[in-house]
Amino acid sequence: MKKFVNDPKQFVPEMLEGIALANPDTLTYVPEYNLIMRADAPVEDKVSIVQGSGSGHEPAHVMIVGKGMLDAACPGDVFAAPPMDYVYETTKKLASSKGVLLLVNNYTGDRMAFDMGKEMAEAEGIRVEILTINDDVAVKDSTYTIGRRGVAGNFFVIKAVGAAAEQGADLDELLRLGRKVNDVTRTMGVGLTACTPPAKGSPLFDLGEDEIEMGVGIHGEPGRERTKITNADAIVDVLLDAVVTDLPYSSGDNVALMINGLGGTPISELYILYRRAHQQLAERGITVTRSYVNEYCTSLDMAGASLTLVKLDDEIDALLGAPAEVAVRVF
Amino acid sequence: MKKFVNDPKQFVPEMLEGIALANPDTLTYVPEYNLIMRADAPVEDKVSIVQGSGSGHEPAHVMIVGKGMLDAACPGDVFAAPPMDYVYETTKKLASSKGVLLLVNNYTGDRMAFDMGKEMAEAEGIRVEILTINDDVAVKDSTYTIGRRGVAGNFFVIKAVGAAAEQGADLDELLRLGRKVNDVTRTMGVGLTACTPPAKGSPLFDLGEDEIEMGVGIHGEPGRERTKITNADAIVDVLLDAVVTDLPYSSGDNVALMINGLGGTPISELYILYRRAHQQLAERGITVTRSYVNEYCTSLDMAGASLTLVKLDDEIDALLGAPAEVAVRVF
Amino acid sequence: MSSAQQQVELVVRTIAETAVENEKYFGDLDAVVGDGDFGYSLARGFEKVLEGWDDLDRTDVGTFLKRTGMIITSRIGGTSGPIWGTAFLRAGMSAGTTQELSADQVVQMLRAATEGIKARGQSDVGDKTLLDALVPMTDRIEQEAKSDADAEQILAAAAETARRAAEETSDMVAKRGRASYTGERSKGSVDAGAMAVAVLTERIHEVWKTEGVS
Amino acid sequence: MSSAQQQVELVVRTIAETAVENEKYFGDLDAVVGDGDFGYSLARGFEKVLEGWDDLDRTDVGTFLKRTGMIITSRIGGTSGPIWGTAFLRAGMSAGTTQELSADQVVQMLRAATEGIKARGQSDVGDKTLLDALVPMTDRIEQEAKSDADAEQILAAAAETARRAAEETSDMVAKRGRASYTGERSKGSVDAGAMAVAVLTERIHEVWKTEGVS
Ligand SMILES: Nc1ncnc2c1ncn2[C@@H]1O[C@H](COP(=O)(O)OP(=O)(O)O)[C@@H](O)[C@H]1O
Ligand SMILES: Nc1ncnc2c1ncn2[C@@H]1O[C@H](COP(=O)(O)OP(=O)(O)O)[C@@H](O)[C@H]1O
Ligand SMILES: [Mg+2]
Ligand SMILES: [Mg+2]
Ligand SMILES: [Mg+2]
Ligand SMILES: [Mg+2]
Repeated sequence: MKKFVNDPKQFVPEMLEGIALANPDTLTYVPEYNLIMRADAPVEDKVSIVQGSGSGHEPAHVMIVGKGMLDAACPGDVFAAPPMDYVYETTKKLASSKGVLLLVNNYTGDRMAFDMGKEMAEAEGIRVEILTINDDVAVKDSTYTIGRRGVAGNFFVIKAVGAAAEQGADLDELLRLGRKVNDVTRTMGVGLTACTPPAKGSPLFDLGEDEIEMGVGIHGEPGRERTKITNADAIVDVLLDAVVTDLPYSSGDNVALMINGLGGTPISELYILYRRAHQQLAERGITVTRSYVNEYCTSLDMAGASLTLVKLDDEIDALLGAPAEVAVRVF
Repeated sequence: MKKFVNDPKQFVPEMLEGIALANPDTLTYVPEYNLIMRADAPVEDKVSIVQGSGSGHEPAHVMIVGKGMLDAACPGDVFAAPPMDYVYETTKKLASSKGVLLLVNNYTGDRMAFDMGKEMAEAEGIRVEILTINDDVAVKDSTYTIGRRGVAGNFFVIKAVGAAAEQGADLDELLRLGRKVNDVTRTMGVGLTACTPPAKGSPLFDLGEDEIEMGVGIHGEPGRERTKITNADAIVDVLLDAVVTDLPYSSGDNVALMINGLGGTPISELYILYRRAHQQLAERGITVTRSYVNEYCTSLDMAGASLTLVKLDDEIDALLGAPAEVAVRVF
Repeated sequence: MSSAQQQVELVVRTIAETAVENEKYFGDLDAVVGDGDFGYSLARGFEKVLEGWDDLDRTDVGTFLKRTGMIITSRIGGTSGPIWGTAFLRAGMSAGTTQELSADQVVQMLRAATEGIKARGQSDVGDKTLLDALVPMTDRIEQEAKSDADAEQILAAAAETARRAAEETSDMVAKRGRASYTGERSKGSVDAGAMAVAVLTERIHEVWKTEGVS
Repeated sequence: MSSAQQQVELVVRTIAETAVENEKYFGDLDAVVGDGDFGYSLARGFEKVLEGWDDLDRTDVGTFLKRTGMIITSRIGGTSGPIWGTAFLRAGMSAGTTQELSADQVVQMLRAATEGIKARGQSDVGDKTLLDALVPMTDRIEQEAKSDADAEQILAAAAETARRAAEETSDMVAKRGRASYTGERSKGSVDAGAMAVAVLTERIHEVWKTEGVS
C-alpha cells in the first residue's frame, strides 16, 4: 500500500484533526463523534443541515461544511456508515429552533444509523427530518436491493438545501426542495482501478490492465459490468447515454453537468471527459449552463470518474448559484 | 496505461477545449497557441500576468486564469515548455498599456522559450518583464544545474502579483513583489509512485512497492534520494525539516502552509500530512495563519505531495487574502 | 455468579476475541462483492467490548447482553453496527434475569436476535446475509435439544450446520446489503456475515470443549 | 536544384524521418533521469517539417535550413525546440547561398550550430548533453576531410565517433538540463540528446550509401 497514513485506525480522526487545524475560525471538531461542524452552529432561526456517511469520499462531506452548505458532518470509518450514536449526538448538538435536516445517501447502513439516531433525537423533542439521496443509475433492479445508491449527485442536494436554509426556508420547504433536486439528478461512474482502504492495505478488487468497471460504486463495489478499456470519448458516451435516458433529459433542457473525479484521476483528464459530455449534450439539444469539474465525492484513491446531470429550472438554478464557503477551496 | 485519453497527441488541446467549454463567459481559448486567457484580457491600465510551462501540472496554470490571478496561460505539451512562438503570440495578445509580466518556472526549456519570446515581443515595442520562480529546495547544488526548480510555490507568486496587478501596481512594483514572495517561499515534494505521460503510456520510472522518491520533481524527475516508505508523519518530518532549515523559517514567524497533491493522492491523505506539519511547526514556534490543502501543481497522476512554506508579513498576507476567481473551483 | 452468567460471558468473550482475530479474513470476504470493511467494523466494535469488559454491568444475563449490544451499536458503523447491536439487545431482552440457560432458552434468545435483525435490516432468509447461517443454525440447535445431546454435542452440530449453510450462500444472489448491487455477480462467493457466524460458532464449540462450564 | 540543395534535403529529410521513427526510443532514453518527452517533442516538430516539406522555401541552402529551424522553434517545446531550432538556424546562416557543399563547409556549418547550442543552452562539452556527441563527431569529420576520404567514408567515420561518444556520456554527471537535478544519479545512463545525434548520423550514413548524391 502506497499511502500517506500512520496507524490505519487513526486515518479518519487524523484527517479530521487536520481539517480542524486548517480551519480554526470556521470549523469546530468534536473528536468523540467524528463531528465537524460550523463554528457558529447551530445557527438560530435556521434549519441545521447534517450529512454523515462513511469516510473515504472526501471532500464529501467533512470538507463541505460551511456557510451555505452543511452545518455539520459526522462521518463513520472508511466506507462504514457512522454509528447511530454519532448521528444522535450530532443531531442534539445541531438542534436549532427550526429543526435538523439529515441528508442520507441511500445505503443500508446509513439508513439504519440515521433512522435510529432520528428516533432517539425525536424522543428528546428535537424536530428531525430525513432526506434520502439516490442518484446512481448504475443500480438497475431496485426490487432486489435497497434501491439506488446515493453518489456524487448528493452535492447538488446539499448545495440547494444549504442555500435555501440560509435564506430561511423551514424544514418542510427544505424537504420539498431537496426531493425536487434529487428527483432531477442522475449519476453514473466508471472505475479504472480499484481503491485501497487503509485498513485493508490492498486493492478492494482486481482489475486487469485493460479492464474497467462500468457503473462502479463509490465504495469500490463492483458495478454494472466489467469491460475492456476504450478511449475517453467512448467511455463518456456510455455514461452519458445511461444518465440521459434515465430521467430522461431531453432537447431543450438546461442542465448542470458534473464530472467528478474518484480520487486518483487528475483534473486534466476530467476536462477531457467534460469536453465530450458537453459536446454530446449539445448534439442532443441539451444545454449545459452550469459546470462542475473537480473532485466532489471520491472513492479513496480510485482512478475513475462519474458523470452527473441535474435538470435546472429557475428555482434550482438560483440555489446552485448562491454563495457558499467550504474547507475545500483554492484560496 | 489506465487513463481517460483519446489520441495522446490531442491530450492538451482536448483538455483546453474542455476548460473553454466549461467557462464560456470568463475564458477565451485560442487553439493555435494553447492559449487560455481571461475573456476581458488585456485589461487596460493593468499589467497582464502570464505563465506558460509544460502541461500535466493542472490546475496550474490553465485553470488558474481569472480575475486576481493569471490573465493568460500558454502551456506546452505534457512536461514540455511551450514553443517560443506561443510565448511571443500570447505576449502580443496580452499587451496592455502597462505591459506584460511573464512568470517562468526555472527550467532550461522554459527559460529559453520565454527569453526568446520576450525579445521578439520587445522588438515590437511591448514592455515585458520576466520573473523566475525557483522554490524547490530538493535541488541542492546549484553550480551543477540551472538552479532550483520552480514547483508548487509558484501559486503564491501568482496570487500575490495577480492581486497587486488588480490593484493597479505597475511592472516594477510587481517585479519587486513577485521576487519578494519567491524569496520567502520554499517547497519540497515526495513521490509515492511514478507518473505516466499519456504519450509514453507507461510510468516514467520504476519505484519498488516499498520505495518512495524524496525531493521528486514535478515532471517525474527523480529526486534527492530513494528511500523506504515510512508512515505519513515521518515523511512530513523529512520534508518539513528540509524546507524550514533552508530559508530558514524561525520561531515567531507567521507562515502560509501548503500541502499540494501531485495528482494521484486523495485529499483525505493530504489532510493527514497537513496535521503533522501544522503541529510540528507549532513545536518550532512557527504559526500557520494561512492553510492551503488541495491540488495546486500536479505531476499528472503521480501519487505524492509537496509541502510549501511562505513567510508572511502584512504586505504578502493582504495580497494572499485578496479575492480571486479561477476555473478550478467547487461552486 | 450464576452459571448462566458464566456461560454467556464465555460465549460473548469468545465472539469478541474471534472477531478481533479474524479482522483480515472477514474483511477479505466482504471485499469480494462488498466494500471490505466488515472485518474492520466488527474488530473495532468488539475491541471496545473487550476494553470495557471488567466494567460491564453484570446485574443479570439480560443486562449484560444489552450493555454489550449498546457498545456495539454505538461503536460499530456500517450495516453491522445496527444489525449486530440489535441482535445482542434482543437476545438480552429475551434472556432477562435467568440464572440458568437451558437449550430452549438459547433457542428463544437466538430467535429474538433473528427477528431483530430481520426487522432492522428489512431482510429475510434467502437474501444472502448472516441470516442464512444464523437461522439454520438455530433450527439445528432446536432439533438437537429435543434429543438427549449435551451442550457440547449441540454446539458441535450447530457449528457443522452453520459452516455448511455459510458455504451454501455461495450459490445465492444477494438481495440485501452492498453485495446486492452486483446482482448475478454476487454468486460464486460466500456472504461475509454468514461465514462470520460459522467461524464464531465453531470457535465457541472449541472453547466450550476446553473451558466449558455446565 | 544545386547539388548542395539536394544533399541538404537528403540529410534534413533523413533527420526528420528518423526522429519520427525513433519517438519511443528517444523518449525512453529521456525517461531514465529526465522527463521522457524528448522523443515526443522531436517527433512532433519534425512531423511538421515533413508536412510542410514541399512548401519549404528553397531559394538557397541557407534559407532552406533557416526555414526548417523556424518550424522547429515554433513547433517544438521543451529544451529541444530552442536548442535544435537554433542549431538549424545557425547552420543555415553559415551555409548561405552556397551551391556546392565541401567537407570544410559542412564542418563550418556544424561549428556554427554547436556555438548556437552552447550560447542558447549556456552549456559546453562535458555537461552531458547532445554537445558531447556533436562536437567529437564534428572533430572527426574535420580530421577525415584532411585525408582523401570520400563523403561516404567521412560519414562512416562520423557515425562511428558519434556512437562511441554518445555511449561514453554514460559515465558523465549531467550538469545541464533536467537530468542535472539528479546529480551523481545521472551516471550510468547515456544522454538522450547525444544518443539521438549518434542514431541520426548513422542513419544519414546508411541513406547516403543507397541514395547518396555527390
Ligand atoms: N439488510 C441486511 N440485513 C441483514 N444483514 C445484512 C443486511 N445487509 C448486509 N447484511 C450483512 O452484513 C454484512 C456486511 O456488513 P458490513 O460490511 O458492515 O456492511 P456494509 O459495508 O455494506 O455497510 C453482509 O455480509 C451481510 O451478512
Ligand atoms: N542546457 C542545455 N544545453 C544543451 N543541450 C541541453 C541542455 N539541456 C538539455 N539538453 C539536451 O536536451 C535533451 C533533453 O531534451 P528535452 O527532453 O526536450 O528537455 P526537457 O524535457 O528537459 O525540457 C538532453 O538529453 C540534452 O541532450
Ligand atoms: Mg461499509
Ligand atoms: Mg520536458
Ligand atoms: Mg462492508
Ligand atoms: Mg525531456
